[in-house]
Amino acid sequence: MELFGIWVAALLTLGIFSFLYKDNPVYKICESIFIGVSAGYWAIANFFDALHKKFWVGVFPTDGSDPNYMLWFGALLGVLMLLRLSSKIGWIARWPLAFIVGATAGLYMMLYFVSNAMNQVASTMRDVIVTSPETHLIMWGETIGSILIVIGVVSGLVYFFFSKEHKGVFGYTARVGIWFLMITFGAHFGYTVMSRMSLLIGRIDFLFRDWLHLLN
Amino acid sequence: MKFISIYFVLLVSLSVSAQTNDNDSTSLLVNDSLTIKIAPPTSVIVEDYKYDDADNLQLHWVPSIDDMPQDGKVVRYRIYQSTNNGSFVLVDSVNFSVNMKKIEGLAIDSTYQFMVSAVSKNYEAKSNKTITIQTEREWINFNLASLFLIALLITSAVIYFIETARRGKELFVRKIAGLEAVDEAIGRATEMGRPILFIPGIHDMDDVQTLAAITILGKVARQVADYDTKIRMPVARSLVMTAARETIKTAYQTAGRPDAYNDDMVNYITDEQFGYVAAVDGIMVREKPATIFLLGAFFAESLILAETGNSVGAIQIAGTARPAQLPFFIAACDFTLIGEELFAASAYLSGEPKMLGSLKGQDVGKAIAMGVIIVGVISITLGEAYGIEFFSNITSSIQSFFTVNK
Amino acid sequence: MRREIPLIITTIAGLVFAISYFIPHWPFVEAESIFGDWIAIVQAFAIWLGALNLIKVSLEKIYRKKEDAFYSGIIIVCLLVTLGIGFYDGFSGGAQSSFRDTGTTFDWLYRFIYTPLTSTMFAMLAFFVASASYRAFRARNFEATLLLIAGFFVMGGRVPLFDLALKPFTDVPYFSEFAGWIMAYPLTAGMTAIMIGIALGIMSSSLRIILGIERSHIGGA
Amino acid sequence: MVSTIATVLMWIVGLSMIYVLYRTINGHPIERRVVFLYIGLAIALPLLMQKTAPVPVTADVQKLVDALDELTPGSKVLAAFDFDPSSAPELQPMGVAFMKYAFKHDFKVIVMGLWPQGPQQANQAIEDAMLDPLIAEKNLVYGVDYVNLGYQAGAEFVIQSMGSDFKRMFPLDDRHIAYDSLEILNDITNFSNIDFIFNLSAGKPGTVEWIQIAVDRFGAKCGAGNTAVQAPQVYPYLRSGQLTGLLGGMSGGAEFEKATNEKGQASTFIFAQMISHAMVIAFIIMGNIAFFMTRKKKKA
Repeated sequence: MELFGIWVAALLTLGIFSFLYKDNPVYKICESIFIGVSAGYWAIANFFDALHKKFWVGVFPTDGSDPNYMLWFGALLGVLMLLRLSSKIGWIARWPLAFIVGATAGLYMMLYFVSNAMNQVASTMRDVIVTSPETHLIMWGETIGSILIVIGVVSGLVYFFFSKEHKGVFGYTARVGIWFLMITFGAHFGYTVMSRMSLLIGRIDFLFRDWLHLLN
Repeated sequence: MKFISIYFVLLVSLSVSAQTNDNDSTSLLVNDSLTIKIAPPTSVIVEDYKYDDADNLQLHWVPSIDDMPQDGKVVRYRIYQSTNNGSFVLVDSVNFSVNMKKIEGLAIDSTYQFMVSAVSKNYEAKSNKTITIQTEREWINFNLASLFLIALLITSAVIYFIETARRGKELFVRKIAGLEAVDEAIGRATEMGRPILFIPGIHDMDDVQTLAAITILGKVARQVADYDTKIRMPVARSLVMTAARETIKTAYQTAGRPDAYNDDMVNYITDEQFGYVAAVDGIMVREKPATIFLLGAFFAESLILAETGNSVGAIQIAGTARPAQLPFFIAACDFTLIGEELFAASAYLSGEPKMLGSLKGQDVGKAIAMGVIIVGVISITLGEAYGIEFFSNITSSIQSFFTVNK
Repeated sequence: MRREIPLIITTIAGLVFAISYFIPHWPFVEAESIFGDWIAIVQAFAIWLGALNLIKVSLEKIYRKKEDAFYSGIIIVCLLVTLGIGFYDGFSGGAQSSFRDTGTTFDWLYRFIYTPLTSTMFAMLAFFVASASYRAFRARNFEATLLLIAGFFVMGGRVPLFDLALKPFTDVPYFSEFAGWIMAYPLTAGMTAIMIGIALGIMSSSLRIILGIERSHIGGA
Repeated sequence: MVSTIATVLMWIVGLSMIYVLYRTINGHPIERRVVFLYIGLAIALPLLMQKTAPVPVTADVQKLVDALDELTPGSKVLAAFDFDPSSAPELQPMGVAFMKYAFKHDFKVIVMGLWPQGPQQANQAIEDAMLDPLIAEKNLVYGVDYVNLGYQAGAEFVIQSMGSDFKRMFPLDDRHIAYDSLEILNDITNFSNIDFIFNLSAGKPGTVEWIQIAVDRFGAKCGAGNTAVQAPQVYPYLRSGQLTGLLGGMSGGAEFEKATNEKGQASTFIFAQMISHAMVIAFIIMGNIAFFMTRKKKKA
């Protein structure tokens, strides 16, 4: 079964790669298999891990604990969600959607503000002159870096400040801000390349190692 | 006979351990020559855990004097709890060198007493018992008062500006470079007699980036209608198709040429990411558009589209809020709306009060952040460099105001 | 009513989560836990909605005999087979077992069909990145030049590439350290500015949703 | 044998790049599919060469290792696997190396996932870690030394709910065993009983959500391994101390393997990774040389 599996996996891998030459039926078949299996996987995982584990066991407990009747409301909202499949009463699916959107907005509002704004502002306020704890000499790499952080954060915020025209000092600061953003995106780019290459390495390694046994 | 003797030994050992448990501050003796003896933790203090629902207590202690990370004599601390004067039971344990623990899941109407022991590999040294204590309930978490104030300030600013915009007052938004290039890009397509390609990302209408793209489409379509340029818009979602058709139709009507509009300007391709990309790639290569707009939520397809657009020599104006895709747009397109610029552009173009007001409210938040960072950094650097405590204090008080402590 | 009820639901759900941040107390904490349970269940239903919708759309394509009817058929068959195997493994395993366990048919499906397909889909991006690098990434202005230079040092520094070139002269991994420095300082600075902006953006859009100013999610303007 | 042939071929590919440069400068750039072929070879041949390259351990990785070193045997570690197979080449080696480290140091490991595929990847990682003879001889027992809680729907709301009670979101574990009857979970109510959270993340929900909720709201300590695409986005948390250590992409994985003395998959991949970066850098440089040459011509 294992050997058969490896052959199946290898053929599917090559089938997807055939897109690189051009869009073709083999690729489309593999893509369709992917869509079907992927949707099925998500559905099964959510059935057993969420619906069964959380809802079913909660309302019909087997260990003698009290059933949690509140969960029925959750299930009701879930069923309303499914009504979206119907074009006539599909509008009622907006209720569970409204619930999710509202709860997410409420949760995100403070979470993002605290973690991504307040704490970042607080951690940017540091002594920019960094000295070594042992020798008390200035560590230039860190000191220049710390100064850059302050300049970068402030000028970056200036760039994203829309209430004032970018002229004069403000304009120059915004220009510095865009430089920092460019370095940021450049680093992102480098990391993205790293990520994509890793994924391809993983696939080719599979073909060579498990399928063709060229590597040991 | 053997059974009885085992039973007897068991009984004795049980009674011994029960004794030692009751006996404060003594240590459980283990008859072992390799015993690593350690001193117990001292000054164990229990107090109410602030700003909770009366279900937690806070426990502090001074670590055992043998608790030194280098020799690793003390392995863990064990926490024993007695509820309503009952016997002490082990409820939790923490790593060495830890000197506090939040005790959770307590009830409001019970009394509690605690004991902490230091544990080595084969020895346990228990502390004195703490005082007996009850939990208290507080209504509002005053630890978060500063957070509440700042949040209130920014949210009020957002609401204030939305209301101001609604009353018809004009709010200023700065020029956005990518938007200024739109006219020129459309003009170029008109001159060359080639079509304009507009791609609104691959997300549905529930994504704000798609909404922003459709708003900008409104402006583009208006100009396209005026100049009588051709526009092509392949989309990946059927709802986006409906919205886009509506937008372009309106633009043609406003331009006074409703007859020039037809539904074929916008067509739905497929929901599948790569299927969509392959189709759009084909359109680019065949029709060689003079101008390409890539605005909205893009994922891995961003670079494929930008590359093909580049290879057919089109002017490309891009914009997305996804940091991972921005590098590809910046490197391969002529103009890029970076992150919030996309939303600002759409707020500016639509003039919708809720969008403009939010933009202004967020600017208030950014102004606060900038001001606070500048003041804080300068004062702490001066304070530390010249040893002026006053300056250092300014920063530490701002910092404590902004740090959300738990 | 079609508009009001969703608005009220949105506001209540939002307020519970926003307020419980400041008042960790009855009734907010209790409501928060109950709502959390519901969300887990509703989101699981949402996934099922997606699967059922996929069947619906595919069936429509087959019914209308569109050109991709064949592929729609494959999608439906694969989806149903996956569901069948999953249910069988999940229910037949008995106590103390899971559909995820090694050795089940579902695990086989995961390892030898799902894994190669999804990972190859994303592995293709390596090719596209390379071709975009060659054909489209130009230092067309100062900003793009900065971007490419930063990318250059990060790409060469985060793997031992540049440091190996330096090996004949020194053993100190200068390029690795420099890439680390870019990440720790200029990148962190730019990212922090972006993050603060995003946080404020989310805060104001959440506020609009909770207050009912933003209604696009319930089909209003 | 294979590696010798691969090395020779690699040299040929490298030298042929001169011809590519020549064509590019003359305004005849190579076709997209040829670029595809080059990048495919730049990964396939180095893999066949079976070489490794020395990686220095960077500060971000060292931070994580230091934090793990501080934990004592018996510490409770929550390992959240939030990724799917498409990111497995980057994150799975980290998962395996982490499991090996945790089991060798006798941590109690609790596994869960906010992505449905996560717990399945975790099972594979545990299986791989168990192959290590030092770990195999410990005879680790499910439910006592480690447990897999499975997946729960609700993304960030799952973490939020776990802040007050783990059992609420995971009344049963992955094998449908009741929470209370698992020995390892006996004294675990919420994050305050967890000594360290290790998160492997490929997107959302992932590291950002763990930091925002588990760390900032409930005071847990969290280290992470991220795909390289996501890693740059969490750097600000690293500086502010909200995140304790970060493994970024394949090179982060290789550094972690080096720092913990586990030779794993990431270390064997790093050479191919390096050559592929060199290829991309070469392509960018060639493209830009051509770009500037044509611009000069136009000006002249």
